[in-house]
Amino acid sequence: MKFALSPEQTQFADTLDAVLAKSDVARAWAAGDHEPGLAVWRQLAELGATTVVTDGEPVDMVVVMEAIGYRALPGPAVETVAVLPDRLDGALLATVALPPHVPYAVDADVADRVFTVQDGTLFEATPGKRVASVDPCRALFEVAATTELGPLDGAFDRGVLACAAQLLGAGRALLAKSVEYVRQRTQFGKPIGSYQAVKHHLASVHVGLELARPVVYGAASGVLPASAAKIAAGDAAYRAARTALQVHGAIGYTTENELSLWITKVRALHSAWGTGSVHRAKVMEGLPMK
Amino acid sequence: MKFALSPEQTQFADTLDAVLAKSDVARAWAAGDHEPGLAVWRQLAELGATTVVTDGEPVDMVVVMEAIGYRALPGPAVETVAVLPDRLDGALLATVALPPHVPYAVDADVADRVFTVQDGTLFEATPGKRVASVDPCRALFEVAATTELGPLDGAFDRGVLACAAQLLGAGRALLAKSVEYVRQRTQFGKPIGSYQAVKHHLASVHVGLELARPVVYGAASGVLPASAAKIAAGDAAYRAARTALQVHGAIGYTTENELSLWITKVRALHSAWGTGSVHRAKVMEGLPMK
Amino acid sequence: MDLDLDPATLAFRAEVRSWLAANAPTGLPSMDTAEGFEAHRAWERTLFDARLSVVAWPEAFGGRDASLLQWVIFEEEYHAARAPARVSQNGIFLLAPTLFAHGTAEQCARLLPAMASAEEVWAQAWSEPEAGSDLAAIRASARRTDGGWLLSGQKTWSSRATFADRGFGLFRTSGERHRGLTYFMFPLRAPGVAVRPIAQLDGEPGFAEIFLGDVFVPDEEVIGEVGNGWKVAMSTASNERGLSLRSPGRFLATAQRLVELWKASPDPASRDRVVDAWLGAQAYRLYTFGTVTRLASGGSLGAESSVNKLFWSDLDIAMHETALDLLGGEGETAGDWLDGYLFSLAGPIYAGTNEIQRNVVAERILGLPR
Amino acid sequence: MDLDLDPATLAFRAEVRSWLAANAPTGLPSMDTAEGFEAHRAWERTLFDARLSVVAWPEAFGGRDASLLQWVIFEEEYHAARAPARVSQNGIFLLAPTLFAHGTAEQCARLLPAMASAEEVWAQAWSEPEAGSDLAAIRASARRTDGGWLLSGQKTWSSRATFADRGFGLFRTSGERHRGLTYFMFPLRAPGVAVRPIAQLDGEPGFAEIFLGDVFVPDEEVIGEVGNGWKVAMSTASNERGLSLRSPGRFLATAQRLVELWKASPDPASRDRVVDAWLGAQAYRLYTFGTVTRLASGGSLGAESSVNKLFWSDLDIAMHETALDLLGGEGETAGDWLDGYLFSLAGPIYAGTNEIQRNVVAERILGLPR
Repeated sequence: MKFALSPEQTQFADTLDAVLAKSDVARAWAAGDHEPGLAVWRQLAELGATTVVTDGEPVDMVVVMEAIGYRALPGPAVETVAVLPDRLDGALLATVALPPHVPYAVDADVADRVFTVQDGTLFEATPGKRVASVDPCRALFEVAATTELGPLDGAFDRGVLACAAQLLGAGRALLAKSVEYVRQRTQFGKPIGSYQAVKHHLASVHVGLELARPVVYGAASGVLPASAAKIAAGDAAYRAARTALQVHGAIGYTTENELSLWITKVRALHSAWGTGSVHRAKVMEGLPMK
Repeated sequence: MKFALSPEQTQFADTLDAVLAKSDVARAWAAGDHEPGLAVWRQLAELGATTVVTDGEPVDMVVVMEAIGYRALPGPAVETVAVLPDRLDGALLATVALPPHVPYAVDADVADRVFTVQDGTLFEATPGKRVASVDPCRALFEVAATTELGPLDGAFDRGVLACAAQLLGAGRALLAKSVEYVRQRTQFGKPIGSYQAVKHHLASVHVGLELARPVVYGAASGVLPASAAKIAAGDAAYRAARTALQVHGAIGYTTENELSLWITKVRALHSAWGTGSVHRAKVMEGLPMK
Repeated sequence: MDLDLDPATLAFRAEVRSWLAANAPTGLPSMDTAEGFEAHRAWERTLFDARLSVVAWPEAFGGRDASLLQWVIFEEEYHAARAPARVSQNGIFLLAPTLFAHGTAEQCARLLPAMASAEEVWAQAWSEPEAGSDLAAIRASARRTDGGWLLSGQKTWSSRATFADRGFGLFRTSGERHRGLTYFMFPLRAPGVAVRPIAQLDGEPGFAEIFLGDVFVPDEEVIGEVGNGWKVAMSTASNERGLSLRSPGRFLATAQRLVELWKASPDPASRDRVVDAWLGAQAYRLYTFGTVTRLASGGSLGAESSVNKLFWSDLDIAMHETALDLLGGEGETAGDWLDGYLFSLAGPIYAGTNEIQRNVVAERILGLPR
Repeated sequence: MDLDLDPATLAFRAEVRSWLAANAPTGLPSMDTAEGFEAHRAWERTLFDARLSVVAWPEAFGGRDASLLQWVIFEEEYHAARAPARVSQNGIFLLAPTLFAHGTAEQCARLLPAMASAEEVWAQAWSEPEAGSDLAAIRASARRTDGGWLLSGQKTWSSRATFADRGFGLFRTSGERHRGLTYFMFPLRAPGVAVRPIAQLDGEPGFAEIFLGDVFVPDEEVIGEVGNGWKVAMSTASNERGLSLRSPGRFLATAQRLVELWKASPDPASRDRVVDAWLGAQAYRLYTFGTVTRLASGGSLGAESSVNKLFWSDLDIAMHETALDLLGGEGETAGDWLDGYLFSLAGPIYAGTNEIQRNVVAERILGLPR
């Protein structure tokens, strides 16, 4: 395991972020206007971001998903980048349901290919009823399996790890936005970021994220199970979201403020791809007595 | 259920506290010199505090135990006051083991009478090997059953409730001592109690204790199970202890400071008479579906 | 669980329970939609007609002169029946206590019955863009004019203002930070008033910005004395944090649903969280009965209301988080629980952030230095 | 779990493991008793003779020039073997880094080998009664005299001072708050020095007060420049909070014991706490490897050491609390776990309280205003 990104990986992350930072596509996506978001996905695909699992090192996938999480890009990211990259067949986006922990296929209305995995077997699938998510950018669909395509190994674990990386990125963004806000928002004649309560809230968020990051990258390197990454990044990002809302106050509670994009997405991803309880059970099962 | 103490109960509590406040007997007790502590117990017995379970309302027992907890009086308090008052037969102190959750009899070296309860049956018992507790005032003893004395109903629940009340009193004392300390201790030119971090720690302790108190008195009135009282008071007092140590800093970590008497006792009582997990299992079992 | 209630209270509880079982609607659309708002208004009228809208108020204003204890019991039954959220809550829980304490007889007679029947629904207007936790930084002003005042400025995070009829809040009548404020009531549907809905996390416009440009209000719309608005507002602020806005009934009902959710599919690893939620609701219930007893014997609800608020706001979030986690992959889509969750997230923010409340507990109750 | 260690490090790990298996004693009495102190001193000598006392130090001072990574691996093996706590830790982890950075060649040659072999055991002397978190409030003074200095004043909470040979700390050489301090080493067993043991929660005198009355120390006992003590101390303070005093090995070993305790009698309701403890130790391990990698490529350990300290101190307490709770009624009497628990409680207090560390993270890493 390497404990730092290579210069190439750092540069790849910067390139991705430059593309993602220019995009403000989430509200349109939530309203059903997918074109601006799809344009970003096309750029990512050109950069090779949607095929890193087949072409690159395992860590590269985490780099991509963390970047996507940081900018809250809508779309079936975990599914396209991590779970089904070798099933894209030249298409842009794919989505998949993996019951029981992933009961719905996200964005099946816009994905080029829709699948479901049942007991380790991949099926083509057709989308059915739409179900509302707490994240308005996640359109969830029931799916019905059609053609059987054969076994798909490791799909759930790859999705779990990708989801963890996305959460880590989202958590980092929430902390950055919170820091920025509390430095400029004043009450009682001084920035609220100068109050010790606010400082300590954000310091705890920082500690959580700092210690979650090596777990996510450690899971990508095979040193820890994917479940460990989801637990650590899920909790750290969720704490970042709760704290971000608290230090922003009412303005964070509106959908007008962009913060809500991250807050609702982190809540959704916290539930998706297996809850903390599911993954803690898996981790405990794998622990040796010595 | 009454939601306030009667004037008589308030006066009784004040009288008890006047006796207990004058006593500084814990260090002697820990060193094996029981006489000063026994003198206090004799005064309590004269006031009827050791026979409230047989003579008074259930709430009176809680009043006594909270007062004892507040002043960290050493001795087999739960056992004498709550579990075995009708087995004192004129003696001052009694103690008892109730395996599995109360594996040892506390202060069996000084108690006049020693018992054990096995599967709801009371036995006379003889003390065996001494085992060290984290609380130097609690001398724990293994016991061997001798004469069978017949069934003893409700012994464990009475002990649990009494332990909860003792914890509540100890928690309140820890908060009071912490408040006093942070008002006078200065660092960086001002009292540490003026720092928001310290304020918020102690405010949270206060909230915990305020909401634990009605649970303890509610359990005494039969509105809630004794287990609920142990959970609420155990957690609130433990938080009070942890916070007290944190705001005192190193001085709280010494046995020279009286704070250690409460800190170690709360840790011991948190483990004694059933842990949080034991009591949460009991509470859940009793919850109705509707 | 037997609280030894007196026969009159037991009879009252029975009446409320059976009336709600027969009359309480379920599945009303969100009160933060135009359709839902009117549906909720209609429901409150039904409630009012049964004299159950404001049970603790004097009969003259539509109440029953019920005791505070009975009001708490009413709330338990109301939430246990899962009856609709109260669209009138800003009026009956926040403005009404102020009118009872500081309003004139004329104001009470004119305003309270229409408030209780939801003929007039009220919105609070406390915050401004630069006055959140620091409420005394208010800039919206009231200028003297013939027979009344001209209100100007901007209020924000006004719950219910999108569809409500009238608002209340503080306006600056002089430059002094605290002593220059006056408590006003004002129309929301009048010339010079613009209301801009703001969508909350659930996508509905649960609050709004209010822009006022020289809006005339007559003298009788001032509560208390001119320049005394801060004290008037603060004297009943504890209502918002304390007893009235968050009666234990709400949390008892949620806790019961959570226990049922868990028992339907018991995950042992989550057991303690469920027990703690249930126990927290019980603790808050008994704590509230203690408060009610104290108030009934002449006590007052001061800084202690901050203890309430810290407790119920944390409890509410913890209960909903636990439910969402129990629901696994369905937690993301769990309509009712998600609605409650998003609602709970506002708890530690509004009515004074929990950071402010902890300051209050530390300084005013524990006596720590400012 | 494969970290892809290089062959040299793997060989080193194997050597350490087998040597400790053959040599590490168990059940030494507490180092805070007279008997235990000497037993620990003897063990450190054994360790030194195997050149395993200070593996990352230069060979000239008794080390092996091992990499920082190898030192972390050494620590993992040391704790996994449950080898004795290091009585020399104040010297080798706190004073030595300062000597390496600011000491003269003469000081290093004179002091480090005796420190590494525990021939001289060192006590830290940072705090004073009025200088805890506010360390710059130090009052103990050093007065110039012929060829050296006369130290006077009172130090407190000096770990190991009850039985140690020498101490180090800051003394005031002028009135300026920060710039008037100088870093001194001084004897503990000399005329004018009185040491009063202070019993800790476990009943043993793990720290002490030190009273100094005109204690002479020669000039060569000053580290760095006179008046520059604050900077000298702070430049290596991150060692105490960060890497060296709490290497991951300690927590990995505790986490493994906790997992075994749980698996021996699995309580499903406690499963998540055990998993979180195990995961926390793993996270800290990988985080540390990241830090080591960064330091190896020329980075420095600054405010980031506060992140370390916040994490390991909370983790340590959580692990021990979980164990005590798993032990039920025996938790009150659980020797080893209780010792570890009481030890862990000091974590959030010493080496700068966690409140101070959160300020540091917020201000120096996140850039929040002071």
